[in-house]
Amino acid sequence: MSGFNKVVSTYQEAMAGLSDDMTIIAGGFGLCGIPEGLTREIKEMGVKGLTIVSNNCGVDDFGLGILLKDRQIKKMVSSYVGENAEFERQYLSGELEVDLTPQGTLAEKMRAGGAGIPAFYTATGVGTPVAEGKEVKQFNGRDYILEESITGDFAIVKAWKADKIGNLVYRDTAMNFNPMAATAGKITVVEVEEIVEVGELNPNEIHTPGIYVNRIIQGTFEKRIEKLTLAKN
Amino acid sequence: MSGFNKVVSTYQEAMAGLSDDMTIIAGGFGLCGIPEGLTREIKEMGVKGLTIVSNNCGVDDFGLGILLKDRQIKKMVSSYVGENAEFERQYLSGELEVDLTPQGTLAEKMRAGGAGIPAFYTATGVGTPVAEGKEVKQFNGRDYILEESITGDFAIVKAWKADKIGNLVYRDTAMNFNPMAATAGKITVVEVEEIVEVGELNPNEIHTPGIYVNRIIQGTFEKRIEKLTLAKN
Amino acid sequence: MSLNRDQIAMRVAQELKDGYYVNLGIGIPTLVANYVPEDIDVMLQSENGLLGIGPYPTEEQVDADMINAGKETVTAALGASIFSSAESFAMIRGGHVDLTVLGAFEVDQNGNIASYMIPGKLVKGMGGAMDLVAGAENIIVTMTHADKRDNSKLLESCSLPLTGVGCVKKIVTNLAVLEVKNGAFHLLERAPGVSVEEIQQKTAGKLVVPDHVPEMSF
Amino acid sequence: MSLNRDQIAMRVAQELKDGYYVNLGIGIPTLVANYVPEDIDVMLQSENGLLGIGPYPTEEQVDADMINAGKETVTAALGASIFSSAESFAMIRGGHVDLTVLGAFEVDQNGNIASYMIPGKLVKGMGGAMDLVAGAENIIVTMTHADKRDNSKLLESCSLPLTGVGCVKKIVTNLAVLEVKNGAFHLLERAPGVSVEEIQQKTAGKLVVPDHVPEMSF
Repeated sequence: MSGFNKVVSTYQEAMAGLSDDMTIIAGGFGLCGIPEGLTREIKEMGVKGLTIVSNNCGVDDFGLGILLKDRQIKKMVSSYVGENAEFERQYLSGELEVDLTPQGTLAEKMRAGGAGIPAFYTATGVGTPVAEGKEVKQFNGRDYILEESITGDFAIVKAWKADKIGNLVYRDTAMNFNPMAATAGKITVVEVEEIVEVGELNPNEIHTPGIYVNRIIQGTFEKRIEKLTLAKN
Repeated sequence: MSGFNKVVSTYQEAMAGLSDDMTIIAGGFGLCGIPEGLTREIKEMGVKGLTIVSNNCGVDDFGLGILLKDRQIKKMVSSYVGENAEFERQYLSGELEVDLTPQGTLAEKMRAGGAGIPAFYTATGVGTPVAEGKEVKQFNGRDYILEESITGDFAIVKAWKADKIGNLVYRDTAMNFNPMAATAGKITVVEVEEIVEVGELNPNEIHTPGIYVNRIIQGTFEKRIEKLTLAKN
Repeated sequence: MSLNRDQIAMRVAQELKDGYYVNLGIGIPTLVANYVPEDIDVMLQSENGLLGIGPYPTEEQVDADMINAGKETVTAALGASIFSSAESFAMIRGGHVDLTVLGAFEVDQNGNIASYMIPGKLVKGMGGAMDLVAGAENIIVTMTHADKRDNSKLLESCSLPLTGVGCVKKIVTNLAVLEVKNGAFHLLERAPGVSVEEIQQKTAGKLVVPDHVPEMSF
Repeated sequence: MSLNRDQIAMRVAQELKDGYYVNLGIGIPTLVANYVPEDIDVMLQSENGLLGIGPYPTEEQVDADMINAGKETVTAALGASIFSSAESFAMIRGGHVDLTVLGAFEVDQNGNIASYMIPGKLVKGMGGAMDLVAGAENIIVTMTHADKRDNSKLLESCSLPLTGVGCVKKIVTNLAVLEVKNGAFHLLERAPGVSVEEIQQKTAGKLVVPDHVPEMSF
């Protein structure tokens, strides 16, 4: 399966080809299931003018938040961005563009982008600021707005396990946006906790088929917890 | 979990409420992964004027084909229907309406129906008879047609395993249209090979979450093979 | 007497039915999980991809890969399933969730809700709220009846940017339970010791008051 | 000499590249799987929800739950994945399949293809063909160059209802390999012993013939 071996050994190889002004689709929800090392590599590359499509933007010193300090991000497409101070400063000063997108619409825009569906109708956001400038159409007597899909030059994804040909398995709620992100990048790069041999994953339990994946790298993860909540006893 | 126990013990209970002129969405591809017993029950109920949304229509004496003899089906929405003679007779004589729908569009129509998306654009069928009467819109310089989603009064689904609260696992290519059908019925009825206790299925390996499922019945399956092909020697 | 946050949650919990799939928003709605009646079962949906939220973890159980939509560490309940954000919102948008409980800044007599944005302040985003209010058949809003300066939050027409249009069916505040229909708030119950007059005074939108308004019972 | 079905498949197999994800239609395209060059690997996609089609099963391996899009019993290859029809066509429609090979009744010089319907005969349906031709960047059509009465199937304009518009890039027939571009068929190769004249005679659409037309090599 030589032509299908997608494993790379350095973060440089993993993100090779990323350049200024590109669009990156990122998996993750809060700090859960985020491609930590790929994000650090983007910081080290120093590319600027990025559009990042991600539900959140990390926190000040972790996750996508680390790309803010050097002003690498031109625009965020997110549903919720209220977790860091530098973000707030850049946003309020107009240095950072933010396209607030309802969470379900964002997930569907990524899925549609990967699935060759250029646009879909949804009731989400009808009559709200989200609907401004969008086409409205009635189906069965209810109004819906037209939302266009999203694709990226790169997708950065975090999975639990990958086999060498890119079949992916996620773990618990670290799945979140990762499966859709994986489908929506021209180049999809996956950072995983464990790379296994081809044949070790049960074909019925694969969450993302390898056809969507271009590069795989073995990562190391801090897995920072954003809000530790414990059972009372 | 009393309020979540969805197991019924007879096919009558499983299909209770089905009446003339309803729309049924059925899982299955060819004779693979079809809800055999639920289909037989529909035959025995004798309901007429049905619209059936299913990729295929079984064969003469098996699968959805058995609903043809007593003229229970008014209309089929399918991508390929060429497997039985009675179908052909009724279709050519005008007794049976057929809405031929590209296979991927059909799958997406079911998914969209279950996901609250009333319509989506696709390039599939542009410039062909499928596009007749449909809205055309350009995105990035390419034409796409608007396809509306499908929901049913009932969905009939075949799964491998279900727990008692309706979490489903499919086996091999018997998955096919079943996951989308499961989301698109007002009442979703699932016929399974094995019912297991709640907690036996790994939450990360569930294909269809129980929220979509209303009734579960333990079935018995013939699993007829349509085209037996064997390795040579 | 005006209800506290837990009492509001307790009253909302009375709306739960056995077998309900429920999405609870951040804040008071989350507290509802603590007051599910003992004789019924509900499954809690978390929009980041978990159906069947369990209790908070012990220190040994804590797992960074298992969080709820509020980004808190949680566990999975018995019978839980885990899925992608696209699948999660397919459930929500497709109307498969039986009940959604969420907070708001304002609601109005036409069922509109404003809950995500105060112009001039930082906009942090709507998260999943717009999808939830657009997708749910059955929405309960929890909030205080009026702000700290006694300005009503139950208005003729929302003044803030909307999260959703014509979607709120029921409101549980610190003072009352109300239904929203036919362009008015209909008073169903009052908090123990709270007068109809106080509710009238603190409701800016059109309020329909029946002859008898029972007190909530707990 | 005109190629037989297996020889057409052999010639198509030369178009495969190491690491390609390929969808093979029913008929001659299916035979391509038998001629994958030994030094490369490809993965075959079956639109009913299998990526990584393996060989036909032995009698012991036969499983009604494991079929291909032609409804034949198959096995799963090493590294296969299994998924729903919606996911399968997300792959196809989204352009993730590297190469699609399918048969046709007619193609024309503008890359249109007619492959699913002959008016007056029974319409059995397009199956996944319309999605495949709309979604693939890279489509090879296999067919005989002309029908049994020597009527060309490479036309100026398709006469039958279309499966897709402007999508065919390459054609491998029993007589030739042709590229479709700029409103014409461009002759790339001829079958061993077949003359350019015969190809010209059996091509009704506009045919561009270069000075030298090499014979196919196997």
